[in-house]
Amino acid sequence: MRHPHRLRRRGLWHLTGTKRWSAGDTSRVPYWIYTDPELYRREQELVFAGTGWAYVGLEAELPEPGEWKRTAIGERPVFLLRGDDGGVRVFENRCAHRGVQLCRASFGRATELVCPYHQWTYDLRGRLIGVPFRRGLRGKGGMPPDFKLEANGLTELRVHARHGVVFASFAAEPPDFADWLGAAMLFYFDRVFDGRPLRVLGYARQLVPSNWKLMFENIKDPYHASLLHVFLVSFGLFRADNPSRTLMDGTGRHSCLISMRGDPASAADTAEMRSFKRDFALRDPTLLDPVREFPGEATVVMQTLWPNLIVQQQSNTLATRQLVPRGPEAFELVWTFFGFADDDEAMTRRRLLQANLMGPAGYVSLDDSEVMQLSQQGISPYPDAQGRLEMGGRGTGDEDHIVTEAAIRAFYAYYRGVMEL
Amino acid sequence: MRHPHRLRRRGLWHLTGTKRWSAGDTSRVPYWIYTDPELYRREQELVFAGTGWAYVGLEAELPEPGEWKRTAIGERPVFLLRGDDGGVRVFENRCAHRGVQLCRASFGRATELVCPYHQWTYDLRGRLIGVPFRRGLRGKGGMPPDFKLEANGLTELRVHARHGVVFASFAAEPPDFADWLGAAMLFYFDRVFDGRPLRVLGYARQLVPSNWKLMFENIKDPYHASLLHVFLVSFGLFRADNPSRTLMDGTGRHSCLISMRGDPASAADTAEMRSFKRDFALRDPTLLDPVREFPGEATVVMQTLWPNLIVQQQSNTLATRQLVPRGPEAFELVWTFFGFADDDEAMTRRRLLQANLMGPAGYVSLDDSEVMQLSQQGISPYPDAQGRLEMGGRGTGDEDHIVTEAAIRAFYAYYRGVMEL
Amino acid sequence: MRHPHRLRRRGLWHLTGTKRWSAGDTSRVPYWIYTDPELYRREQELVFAGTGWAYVGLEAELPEPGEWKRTAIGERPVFLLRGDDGGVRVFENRCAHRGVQLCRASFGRATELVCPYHQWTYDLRGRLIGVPFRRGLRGKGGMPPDFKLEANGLTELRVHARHGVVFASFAAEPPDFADWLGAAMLFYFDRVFDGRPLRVLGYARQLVPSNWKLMFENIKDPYHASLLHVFLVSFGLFRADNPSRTLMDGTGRHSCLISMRGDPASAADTAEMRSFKRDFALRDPTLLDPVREFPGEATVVMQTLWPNLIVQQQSNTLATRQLVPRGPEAFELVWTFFGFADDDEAMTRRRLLQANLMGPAGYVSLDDSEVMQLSQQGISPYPDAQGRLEMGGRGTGDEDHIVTEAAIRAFYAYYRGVMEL
Amino acid sequence: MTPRPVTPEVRAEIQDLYDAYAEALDDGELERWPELFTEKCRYEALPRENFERGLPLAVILCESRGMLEDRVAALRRTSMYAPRSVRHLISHIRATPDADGFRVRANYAVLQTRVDALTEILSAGRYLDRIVRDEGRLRFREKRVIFDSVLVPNSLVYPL
Amino acid sequence: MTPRPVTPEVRAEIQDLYDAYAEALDDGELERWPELFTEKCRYEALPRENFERGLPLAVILCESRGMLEDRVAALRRTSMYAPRSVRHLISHIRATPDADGFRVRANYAVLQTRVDALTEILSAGRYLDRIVRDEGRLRFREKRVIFDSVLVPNSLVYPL
Amino acid sequence: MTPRPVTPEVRAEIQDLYDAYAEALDDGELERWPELFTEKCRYEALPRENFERGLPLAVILCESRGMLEDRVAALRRTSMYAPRSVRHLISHIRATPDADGFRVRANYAVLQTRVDALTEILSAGRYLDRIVRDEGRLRFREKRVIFDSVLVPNSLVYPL
Ligand code: FES
Ligand code: FES
Ligand code: FES
Ligand SMILES: [Fe+3]
Ligand SMILES: [Fe+3]
Ligand SMILES: [Fe+3]
Repeated sequence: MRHPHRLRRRGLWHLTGTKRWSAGDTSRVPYWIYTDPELYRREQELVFAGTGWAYVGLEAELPEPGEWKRTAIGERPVFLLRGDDGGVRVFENRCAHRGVQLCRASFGRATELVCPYHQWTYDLRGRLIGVPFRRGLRGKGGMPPDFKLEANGLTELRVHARHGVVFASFAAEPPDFADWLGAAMLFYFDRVFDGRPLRVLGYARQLVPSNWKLMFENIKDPYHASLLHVFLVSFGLFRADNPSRTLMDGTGRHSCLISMRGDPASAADTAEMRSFKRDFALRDPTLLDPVREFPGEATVVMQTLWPNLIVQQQSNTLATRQLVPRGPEAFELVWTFFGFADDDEAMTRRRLLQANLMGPAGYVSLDDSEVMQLSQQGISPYPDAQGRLEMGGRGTGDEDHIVTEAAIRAFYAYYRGVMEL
Repeated sequence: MRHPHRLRRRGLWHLTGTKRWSAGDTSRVPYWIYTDPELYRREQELVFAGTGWAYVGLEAELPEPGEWKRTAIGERPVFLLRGDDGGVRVFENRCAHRGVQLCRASFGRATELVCPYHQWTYDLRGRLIGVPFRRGLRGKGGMPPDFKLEANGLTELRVHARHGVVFASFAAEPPDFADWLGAAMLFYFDRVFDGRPLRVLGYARQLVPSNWKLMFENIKDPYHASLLHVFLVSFGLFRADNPSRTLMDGTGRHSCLISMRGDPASAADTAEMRSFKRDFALRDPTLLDPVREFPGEATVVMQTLWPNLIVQQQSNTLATRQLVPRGPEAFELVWTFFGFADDDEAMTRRRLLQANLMGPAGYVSLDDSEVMQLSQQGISPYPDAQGRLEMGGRGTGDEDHIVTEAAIRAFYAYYRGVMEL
Repeated sequence: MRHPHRLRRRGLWHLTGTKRWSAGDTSRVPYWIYTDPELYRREQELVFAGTGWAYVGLEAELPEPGEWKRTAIGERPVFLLRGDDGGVRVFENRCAHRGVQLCRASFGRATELVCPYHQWTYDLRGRLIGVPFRRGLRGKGGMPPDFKLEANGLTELRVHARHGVVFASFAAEPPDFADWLGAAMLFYFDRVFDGRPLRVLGYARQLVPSNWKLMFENIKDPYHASLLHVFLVSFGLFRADNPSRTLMDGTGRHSCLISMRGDPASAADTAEMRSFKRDFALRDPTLLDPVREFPGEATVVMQTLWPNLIVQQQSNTLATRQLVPRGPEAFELVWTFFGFADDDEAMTRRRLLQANLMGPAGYVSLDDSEVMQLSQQGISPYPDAQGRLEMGGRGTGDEDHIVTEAAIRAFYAYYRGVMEL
Repeated sequence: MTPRPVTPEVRAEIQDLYDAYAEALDDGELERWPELFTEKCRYEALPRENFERGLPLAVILCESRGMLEDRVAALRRTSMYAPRSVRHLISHIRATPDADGFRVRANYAVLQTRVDALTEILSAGRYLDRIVRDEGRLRFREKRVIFDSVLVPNSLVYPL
Repeated sequence: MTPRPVTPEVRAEIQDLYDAYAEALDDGELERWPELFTEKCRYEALPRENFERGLPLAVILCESRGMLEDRVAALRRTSMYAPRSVRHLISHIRATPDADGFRVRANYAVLQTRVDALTEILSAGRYLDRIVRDEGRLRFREKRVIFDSVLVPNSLVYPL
Repeated sequence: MTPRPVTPEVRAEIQDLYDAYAEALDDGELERWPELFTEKCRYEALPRENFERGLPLAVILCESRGMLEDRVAALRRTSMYAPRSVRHLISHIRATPDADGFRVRANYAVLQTRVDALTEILSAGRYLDRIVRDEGRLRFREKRVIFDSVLVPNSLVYPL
């Protein structure tokens, strides 16, 4: 036999020295978790296809019966389909016969779904309704007598929609959605998604050459905003000295970063921020003309929902950002910019102009996508090294300031549990 | 719970749930076999460099002594060389010294083969005939006294040519070729390759982003032809209601799909084929002007020969299609279009026009290459799922109709034996 | 020891059949060592981050305090920084906080290094001197009381500079540099790097699709030069019949190939070199106008220093060539062409014209980069085959001729020790 | 017959023809593609490997405008393929007069964008064309697309 | 009003404008970029996906030369990104006169080179522009960049 | 001396020179390449990194037509390399008159096709050229190829 060693070759990875998470708390994060292919494969099952709810889209993206949208949870392709009963369902994007992707464009509309290969046909609720030559032709061939259409429909996921936002789960019995989020997270979720019909303004997508977890670290990190984002800081859109909060749900998997209106910067507080540029002014300030539209004092709320969603409310630019991993060292970041159906023209224009802050060319998010790439480049060749997350201590609880990495620590505390690390 | 096997999955792969082929028969095909790197590596040895014969080319491609052609069996590069004795031999494409590829173009002609690195020189039978400085220079250096030219020739494969088609084997004692094919397969092989000299018309190549086995599934699947290929169907080039046969050799590794002339479509039989477009007509029907050239009633014969060959006879367009795997999720499909040396001009033009059906832009094969890509995209992220191959039952025997997936099931029955799955 | 877990990490791979180095000596080199990912990962630790010294650059590349240069040892990114004290230091190119690359361009100049993410700030000696909000903001947050700036500086490597050439080591206690090279190697090192200030003329870089070891094989192989390099041979720049030497240090890890002036070619000696083209002459011989500039009779000295440096002195074209592996089947070859600060204009022009021999388009090195690619293509699909290195016998000692592969054998003898193969 | 010179006006007109060609395909307006050819015409796309070895096989061969229209109809009505778009970059358009029009050579690159994927090179090569005046405008009487790589990234859906 | 014909001189002048556009960005002379636009102008870059589905969102949207200048200032002073350079290949520039200038379509490809990396395709697509004569030279009054792939290789640092 | 204007005719003639340049290399007719240069001439190809840092090193440096011919002869007779072909896309050719001819800038991309491989980007960058009239035709007196990426995909076999 050519490879007698085959069995021994991959040893038992989780027992090895390097691939251990040594510290007792999560104030240290080992760098191998951003590159390891085996861990990545486990994440597909335990994180993305795990027990909870994953974001898949907005109801407003498929307003009419028969409309569908292609997306993915982790690496698994799925699609949303609005049935003839008006309900949105989510299915694995593969024909029950031999796996061909049924939805090949980003969006579409159909009265039934026909697989091109052998024309197996599914109705708008994912039920197999037609198998050509099922009974053979001229008495020959065909499917076996025990073949049942009912047993060969599309694989359907559990779905929960709240205020126009659609979540799906591979779990047989996913938790109650409100429990999954917890009261605090639900409160902030409902703050933006308040039940008004949404209007999709458009999409942007980035292929970010970093591990997907670095995106969550970035958004759960209020510490960086006042230091990395000179643009934000210079125009007072985010400042360390504004009142702010870092909130988690009970498990640490979800979080909210909240920044509120504050006093103009005092010299003392900005002294540490070399990024603050007092003399920087826009020639055309039309770009930034925020108006208050949500209740409360928060001007920015960035919510991260395990395992794949960021809800962005930065002044009047609103977006969901969906994370789709593409191997251990890359992920797709899918931006769905939206407003409300009842926005007037001025508000829509405001949202479109403020979108300049976001996306692949955003005055703010450009910094983030670049810093994630630079992190991955520094991390990946040093799998035995580790990051240190000690800002604001080593705890994982809520904070009423931004000088903390607590939300990242909380995320990893939960992550370790899920991944058995 | 959906994934009870999750934890066992890595570790000892052939013992685990995921990487097992659970069903007793081959009416289910697990999706991990289209992506697994370890299995792929084993396939290189057991399938491509296994005990049988693999296609490498046509004698007509290298008519003169000294002519060579570069190709590959599995991922292993080899080349064909016509010796000064007129015989065609096949060698591994690497210098015996330190591995440099000797043949660097697709085709060439030489009086001897000289490696560029140190000019080791081989004759047209692959024998090492020159090693510069073998005896040193001015009494210094050189090869050791026990170095023998005879022991350092190129690694030669076994070769068998039948009616102008060349096969090679890495096995020390490959089977008799006629036995390897079996009588039925040999009959259909000889139907096209009837001993007349061939004329190569040209090449096309595709890099198909799918596992190589999906190509064999596609060609062994008569069920799809009348459903996927609207063009074929609309012009009566292939129809479910034409008399047809699905034949295998005794082992199931090879197969033939045969379609014969039939009556015009009856409404009843085409009712299930939504692909049938009655009103579709060619503006310039010159494209399709088939003439009968082979004995018998068959108009289409698609033969698949394990491990890497498809012989295509579709009306008057003839080609070998060679499969060269390029990793678990891609393969190269090499088309060699040919006719016969005694074709007149009209026949050559006919073959060239009918070639519009085939290749990367073919009216028929375009559908197939796209559907293979779509299959891989649907399969690859769902390694724990499986395809179901139940059309025509669960058996693996010959059929006299096209409403069957028997040839695919037969292929996998043989494959499981070879791969010890 | 940095990696006590090393052996446990990858199962017991070194015991397996395929991945064994069977022969007692190094006259056979198994081909799996040029592709195996696990071996490659071990090389990163044992070869590149091993106990010795690795090349990182020239002092002349960063003449002023605050200047830095980005490079890598193995796959690990590091950078050189000239401190305010005038000393050159080498650091891992990653922020101590969460891994962001600090040096993002190829070269730069700074008064301090500021990480963009959270503005942790390092001085020109790599010491952490600033952590924004370290003490929190308005009494909230900040780093824990036990956080010490001193304990969170950049990871510094050991550095040794000799005559303007900078080496670094990941080892805690690297050997004495002169001992590391050995007397013979030091002699030839000092022959080119004689203490005169260097002048950098420019850079070239190639992404070579072959394993990095093939580059060392190539340079340690005097046998090929008179056969592959027709240009060299035709103009007498290197000839088998010139007096020459192949020298190693005591361990075999380093080597020198030395070629000296000789008599014009005699017909007898060039008979074996089919590459010799008597009638080949340059239309504009200005290209080749070598002058003798170093003591002794050598016209060419190619020195290879484990693990990543080639020092090239071919007539008057001088360069360091640094090897940076990029996966098992690719490496970057970084050429730094240089002269001396006291070169006159004619000498500089001469060096620039002779540079036509080298780099990605070089009359000589083009052959080498192509042959390395061709080797990898021949080797990679045949992991169970092996190269044979028997020219000049099977020994690993110094030779006074070029008809030998002794330096390659010596290299692999040392390599096997380091890699425990 | 005196060959007509390639005046700046003719240059511009030829450029316009290639612009229209690129635009039709890049906009997915396939129906405009056959109109750029004369009724009797020839279109073929073949790899450089076949071309240089004298092998006649093309992966697309149309011997009349009708066949071009048939190909468009097939793409619209019978073929199955995942959605994509193409982008032409045609340069180095060099015309020389011949008996009844111009022989034109050009370089081309076609970039392809598939759903969910980055833009990639689909094909590069040269055009060897014959152009004539027909019904008051320039049209292709013959277009030979010689593509540099015989290896195609899966499918060639649209004409090059 | 009679549309002005697109004479060879005008063709050349329009070509010059695109040459200057490419040169400004490819040389990293960002400050020259806003000067190629009129004071009142519009620049937007959006994916073909949004464009074809009637969705207004652009990844860059500037509604005045001031906003163009602000973008340049942000890239110079506030944004953080790893160094890179771009290279434009603009072809198939097709102008038609309109009321006060020209509507111009063009194809573009932008290649990007990052430090330590091979040159890669950053973006390809089309320009849908309006050009007018302003202060004695041609300038963009409107420039819409419709890029073929919604998926961007990480960042779009410089305008396309 | 009054600089000669760059008339449409001169534009066309300059374009022709670049067309011939591309054609010679893309067709593998290397022998036609030196003929496009004046007897006394300079050709160099160097990475943007060297160019911008004032480092003189070029990966190809020819200081006369003889050296160009020597390079062709070496490629034909002495160098070993796997077969490949190249495809030039030269755009944005911008000429300004100087004392005895024209200074010309242009963007280029060169795509490469190796045996058994897809077409890939070999190099992109800019040309900084000087063109003069010589023996009745335009020729390069100087050609500087500044390539954007210092990193080359293994070899640069043919001149860029
Ligand atoms: S794969 Fe879908 S019908 Fe066969
Ligand atoms: S590798 Fe072929 S002669 Fe040395
Ligand atoms: S990663 Fe460098 S300061 Fe945070
Ligand atoms: Fe941020
Ligand atoms: Fe088919
Ligand atoms: Fe060499």
